[in-house]
Amino acid sequence: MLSGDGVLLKVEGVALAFGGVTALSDVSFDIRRGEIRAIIGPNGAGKSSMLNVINGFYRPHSGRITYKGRTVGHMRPHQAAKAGIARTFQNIALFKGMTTLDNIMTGRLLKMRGNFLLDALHVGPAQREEAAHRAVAERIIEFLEIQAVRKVPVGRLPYGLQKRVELGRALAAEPDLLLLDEPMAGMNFEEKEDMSRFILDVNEEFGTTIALIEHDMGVVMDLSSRIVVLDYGRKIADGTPEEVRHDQAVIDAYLGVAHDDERGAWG
Amino acid sequence: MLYREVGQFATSYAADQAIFPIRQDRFGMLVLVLVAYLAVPLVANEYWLSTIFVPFFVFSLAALGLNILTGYAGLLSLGTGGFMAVGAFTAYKLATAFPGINIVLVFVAAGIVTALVGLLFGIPSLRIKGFYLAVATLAAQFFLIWLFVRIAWFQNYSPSGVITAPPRAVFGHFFVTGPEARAAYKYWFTLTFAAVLALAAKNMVRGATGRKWMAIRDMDIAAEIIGIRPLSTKLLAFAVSSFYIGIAGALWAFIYTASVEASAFDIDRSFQILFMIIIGGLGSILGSFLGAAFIVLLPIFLNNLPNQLGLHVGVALVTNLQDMIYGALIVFFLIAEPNGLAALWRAGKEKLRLWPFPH
Amino acid sequence: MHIFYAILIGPFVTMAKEPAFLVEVLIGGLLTGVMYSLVALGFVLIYKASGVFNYAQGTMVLFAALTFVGMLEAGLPAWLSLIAVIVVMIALACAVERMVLRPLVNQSQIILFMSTLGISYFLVGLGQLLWGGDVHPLDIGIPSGPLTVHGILINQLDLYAAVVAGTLVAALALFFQKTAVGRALRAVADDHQAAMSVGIPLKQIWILIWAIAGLVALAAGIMWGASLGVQFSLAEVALKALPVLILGGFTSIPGAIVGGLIVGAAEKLGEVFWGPVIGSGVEDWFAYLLALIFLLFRPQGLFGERIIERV
Amino acid sequence: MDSGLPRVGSAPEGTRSSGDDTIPKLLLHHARVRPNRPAMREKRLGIWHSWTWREVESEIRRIASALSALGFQRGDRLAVIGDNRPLLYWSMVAAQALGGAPVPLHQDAGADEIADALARADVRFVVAEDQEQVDKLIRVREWYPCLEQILYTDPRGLRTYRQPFLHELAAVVRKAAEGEGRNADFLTAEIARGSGADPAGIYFTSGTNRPPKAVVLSFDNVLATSRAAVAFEELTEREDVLAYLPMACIGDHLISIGQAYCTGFCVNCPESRTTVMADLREIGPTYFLAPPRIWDNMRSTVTLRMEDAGPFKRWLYGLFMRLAERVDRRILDAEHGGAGRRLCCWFGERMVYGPLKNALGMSRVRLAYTWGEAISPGTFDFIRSLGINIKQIYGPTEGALFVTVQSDREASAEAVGRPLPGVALRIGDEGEVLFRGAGAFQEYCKDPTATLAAKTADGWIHSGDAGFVDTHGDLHIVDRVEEAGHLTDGTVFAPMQIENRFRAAGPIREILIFGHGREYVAAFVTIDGLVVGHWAERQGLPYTNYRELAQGPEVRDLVRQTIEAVNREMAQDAMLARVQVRRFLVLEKEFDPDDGELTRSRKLRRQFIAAQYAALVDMLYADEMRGEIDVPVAEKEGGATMRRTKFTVVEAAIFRARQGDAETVSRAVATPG
Repeated sequence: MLSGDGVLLKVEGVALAFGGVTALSDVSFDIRRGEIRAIIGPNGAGKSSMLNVINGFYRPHSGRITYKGRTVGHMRPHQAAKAGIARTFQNIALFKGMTTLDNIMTGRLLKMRGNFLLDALHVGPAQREEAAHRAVAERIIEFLEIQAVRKVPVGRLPYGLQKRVELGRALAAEPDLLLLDEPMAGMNFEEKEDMSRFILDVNEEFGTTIALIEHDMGVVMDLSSRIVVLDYGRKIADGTPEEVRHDQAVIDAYLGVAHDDERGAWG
Repeated sequence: MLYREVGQFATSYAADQAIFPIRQDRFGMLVLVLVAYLAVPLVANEYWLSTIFVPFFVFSLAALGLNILTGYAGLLSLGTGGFMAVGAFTAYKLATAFPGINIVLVFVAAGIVTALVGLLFGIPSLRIKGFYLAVATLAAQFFLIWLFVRIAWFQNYSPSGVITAPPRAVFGHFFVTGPEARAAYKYWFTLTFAAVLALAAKNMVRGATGRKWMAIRDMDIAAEIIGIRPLSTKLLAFAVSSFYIGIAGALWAFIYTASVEASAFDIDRSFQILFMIIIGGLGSILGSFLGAAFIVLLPIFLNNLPNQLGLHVGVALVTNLQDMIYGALIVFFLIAEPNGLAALWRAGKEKLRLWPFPH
Repeated sequence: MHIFYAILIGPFVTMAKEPAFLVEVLIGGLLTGVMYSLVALGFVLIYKASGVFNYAQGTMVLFAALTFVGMLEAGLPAWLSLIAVIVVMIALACAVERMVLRPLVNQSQIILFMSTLGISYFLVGLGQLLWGGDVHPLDIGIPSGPLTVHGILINQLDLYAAVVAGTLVAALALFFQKTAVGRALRAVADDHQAAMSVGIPLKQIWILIWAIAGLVALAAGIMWGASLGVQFSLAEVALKALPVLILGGFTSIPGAIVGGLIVGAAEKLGEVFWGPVIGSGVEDWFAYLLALIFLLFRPQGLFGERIIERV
Repeated sequence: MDSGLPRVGSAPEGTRSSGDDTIPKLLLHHARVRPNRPAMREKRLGIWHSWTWREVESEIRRIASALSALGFQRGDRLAVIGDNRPLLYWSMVAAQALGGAPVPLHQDAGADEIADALARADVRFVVAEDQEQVDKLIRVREWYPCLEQILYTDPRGLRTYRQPFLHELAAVVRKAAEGEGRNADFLTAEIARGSGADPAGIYFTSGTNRPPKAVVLSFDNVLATSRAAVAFEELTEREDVLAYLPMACIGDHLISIGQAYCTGFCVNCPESRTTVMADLREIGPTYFLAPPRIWDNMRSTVTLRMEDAGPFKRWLYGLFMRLAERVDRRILDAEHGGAGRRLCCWFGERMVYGPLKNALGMSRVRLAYTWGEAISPGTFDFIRSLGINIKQIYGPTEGALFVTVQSDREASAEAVGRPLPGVALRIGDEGEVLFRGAGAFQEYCKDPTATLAAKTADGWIHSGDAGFVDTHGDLHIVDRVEEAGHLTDGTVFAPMQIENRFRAAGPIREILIFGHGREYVAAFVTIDGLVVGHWAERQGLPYTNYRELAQGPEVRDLVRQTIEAVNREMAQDAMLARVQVRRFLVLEKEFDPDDGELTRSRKLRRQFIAAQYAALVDMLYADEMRGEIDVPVAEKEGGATMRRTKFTVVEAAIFRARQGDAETVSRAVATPG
């Protein structure tokens, strides 16, 4: 297990806008090693944008991000990946043309040393490395209980399984920080239960720090150690599930959620 | 129906990820190789060897190269002809400048030079995508051809602009180019190139390299977010693809048509290769071969059709009719099987495996 | 050393030496450019409306011109053959929609592109089959021969062509902005699903757009034919239009026009001032190189809308 | 290879080495005689790992010393619970090596069932597979404190568990290996001390009507029956079997341990429960035991898939299946019969039978058994006509699986074969089957009265099954003795016998016959969701879930037709003519072991069900054929609530014996729901 408290990632005064539309303004919070941190908020509150900023997909217009003690102005996504940040996406971003196994293997690419010449010969080192990483991928497949669909092109899998495979791909990179963007969106009760179990196991087995966005309050309250609440791109609350549950601002924001959907169009 | 897979199980990852995990397939492949190397040269006559099989292999290589770029890495290129020309002329310059070096090395070197050129023209692919990139590759096409036409140095200042392959032999006295080259030698020579490079390509695309390419192809954003560097991956695709195409060009100039001029590699050639991989199947090694076979055989078939039917028609008429039929067939194929012959093959195989169950 | 001078500095010196000549070349280039715009316009229309990169546009130019000439040679009066060709081009549009686009609906773009290559082969074959492959001179009664304005030579044919092209472009622009059909077309271009959901009939739209592209091709064909003579090389005009597309963006009509002008001018300049230095035939690729360099700085073209990537 | 030892014929040696009277001794024997042949395979992480006999021996030695380090002694019992995993099998043998007895439990058993079982067999040690099982066991321990040590093989999710009585098996093994564990000689000595009379294991009867009983079988029981069967079927070390039946099932134990250790063949463990079919195809067992349910599934899979096939394939399929029936393939690959016929068979093998066997993973099967319940003749013939050598065996847990076996030539769905060499049969009063022989069990744990009731002084065992021996000497099983009932007019009938007529008959999944003390026979029916769902789609009937499907009037009608078809057959059978099913109703849920309606081995628990649905049973015999009745609905957390549900009793046509046409005694149209 990792030591409880050290701060892994710190976001300070981050602001972001598309054209004229403000997605994030002056958001600050931190994520501690080994915790499960939830980011919640009504539609269009800027949750996904926050993740996109963290893993370098969007460049914030102001503010700084401190990761593993080093302040990084802005990382390119592949640099973030190298630094140990992996993520899943709100609407699944798997490589449709490939099988479950290959998708998870792509998660290992960062760890693979070989080059195309060795691949072309496919002897000695290349083959050995391939096998070694396959073994890791297989462990993840077993962990997520998707052995039955190992060789199935992900395009053919049901939604719930695709979400699982995507989680697997992220895990394959053995990340220090795992960003999950609505891992349970559109799942039924059983699927949600499974996914929650996997998330907890990941956190416990590998000590992976997790930041997740989720709409299902029940799930969030059960899983997360601390919660950040965003609304209209600014932070309105931050604390343990208990604190957040009784926070007036949060309650208001969520009562307003009904007529929020048009606003949700952008964000 | 033919398949009996029960009792075939893998005890190692190597076995599980073999190119042909099913025993029956391995056997089939073995037979195919034996036939290609032994039976064909025995039964086929000069005409078949040198005007059907040799170009088939050459085209297969070119298609293979383009398929790596377009089918696996998802980068559309219309510059294939130009890169073939680079291979051809590099090989020519090398062969004439250093008569000493082995012809095989010459071809490989030609491939490497083409790879470098491909690398250069691949740089825009970082910024631009889709048809913008396709059109950009046309720049390579036109520029390169222009280069080889205009700069006499490339043709050793031959007045006609035609380059002729000097006689070269492998293993001492088996001439594959020049006057005393034998069709069978040419056949074996090109076949070997095609076979070895196809195997290499298969290994690349089923390994880490291939996964990088396909990741970029399927969803470049996600690919970058899991740590794949877009530029290097795309450039690698350009380089490897150009290497294959370059060698194909060299083979074309030296083995297939002993003498050639730059215009043989014009934009129509590029489209021809593109047709091969579309009809054969994007993202499929097998498809490259099937497509090549189709495009090689179709014109021959169309040529002989009138005589077969005993019609005697003007040449112009025939060529025009051919163009029309060719175009119509292309469209027909795209409608009938957008995923190419390889997909048909795969479906057929699945049917056999599931027989008598429906697919 | 002096090679660099020859390439990088020499030409400009020459330009500076004789500005009148420069202007002359420039105007010549711009006029040809308008013609490029005309062809490029065909591409843009179809790409906007159906997402198809229609390689056959060039061949349509050839085909239209061939048919027109063929009918004239068959002795039909100009107006009649003109109408006839228009009918033919509309028929072609219907045929393409019915036999190619409809069966291939929601296939990947590259497949559609390939299919237009097929169409292109077919049209070349058909056109030459019907009207023969040799060069047909086309005289539409425009006085050729240069015309001098302030001591600057201008090719009249080019001038007329430019005028025709210009009016056509203007007309199309109006059509798109003002008419209901035009608005429908724009809607389709923006979002097929949405367009269909508000009840815009895609099929008719496609036919219409291909028909329009056909007419544009006809105009271009007649113009080019008048200057070069109607022959197979007309199909190559398409290749000239492609860099225009990159410059202007696949989806922008104004882009096509401006791009055409730029390419036309640049090409002429390159041909006249650089040709002598690095060998003739520069125009084959000069425009492409220009476009390529340009792309590196503005990937979505002059007027192409910027893409915001989301995940 | 083993160097010094004289090669005392390894192949025949395998089958009869009477010196080795316990499983552990056989283990040493195989490690000596065939050290490098595969003893066990498991698919893990995507590939098959295998262990030779020598490796298995050392594994088991390590586990044994670990167990003894924890204080496991001669006479102790070791329960194992989880999916079929090598480690669990080895733990069982390790326990035997230490002179203890393994007690395999069903992996789906609830905490209460487990507690009951552990108490019955007073178990102190458990080896559990994973967190799921451990969680149950921790709850069990609250009710059953005698449970001393819990070991687990898969640490996932268990890192934070701090209970002192909880150990990871691997860790204990490591500790033991580091020295404080007993040395090898100790274990060898322990193994030598074992004798054939020692208990080889404790198994639980399925307990259809009363709580399961703990049956003690000795090594002699297990090995003698295993050897007899091995000799009878000429099994060799070259067999491959798939260990997929629950480890608690006596069938799995007799094959995966008993016979495997007699012959030295290889036992293969599937990767997970979701991949069994795929793993079956990969391994391609040569020897396969399955309850009728599984064979039924195979049949319906094939028929369903074929319905979607193209006309040519359907035609071909129909053609050769008919051929198979005509050319009596029961005498497999008819060596008699003309060349033409043989050609047909050869062609059929290429085109249909072979491919189907390939699809089912049965290509290499030399010997297949159906066991546990009566199999429906339709299914039995279907499987055989594919050229799969399926045969029936009969034997309750008390008889160590093998009491009677069919020979290859005389396999049939009706009889269950003749007694295995060394087994004696006789039919007691009220037609109960009694047997005596090597397989006769020792006793029921801590239940002498029951033991006395089931086992006579001279060693005859009361099977509790009613049956008779026909003129060929083949045993027929009619039903459980206690089930046999009679209608008010005195007609005797055996529910099971009737039920078998319906098994795997199209839409019907389970059928439960009533009639004892009533004036006619009536039934509960549960439909086969897959088959009926498929049918409904073809009919274009909308439905969202099983419930809706089962309650549709069209479905009731479909079931009625099926039942009437069977009634018509029964009319021809003197024994059954008078017990045709007159009324039935379709339940809105399937029977489920978790609701106690089925045993873990999926046998109907009729008395339980009858009690559970008493109101419905009455409705079957009431005049009011429709009504709303509260039925229990199992909740996630186990607590059952009642749900008011509409039921409609349907009347089926009854047929006259002689000319069994639609000359009906009573006729009623399905009353629309």
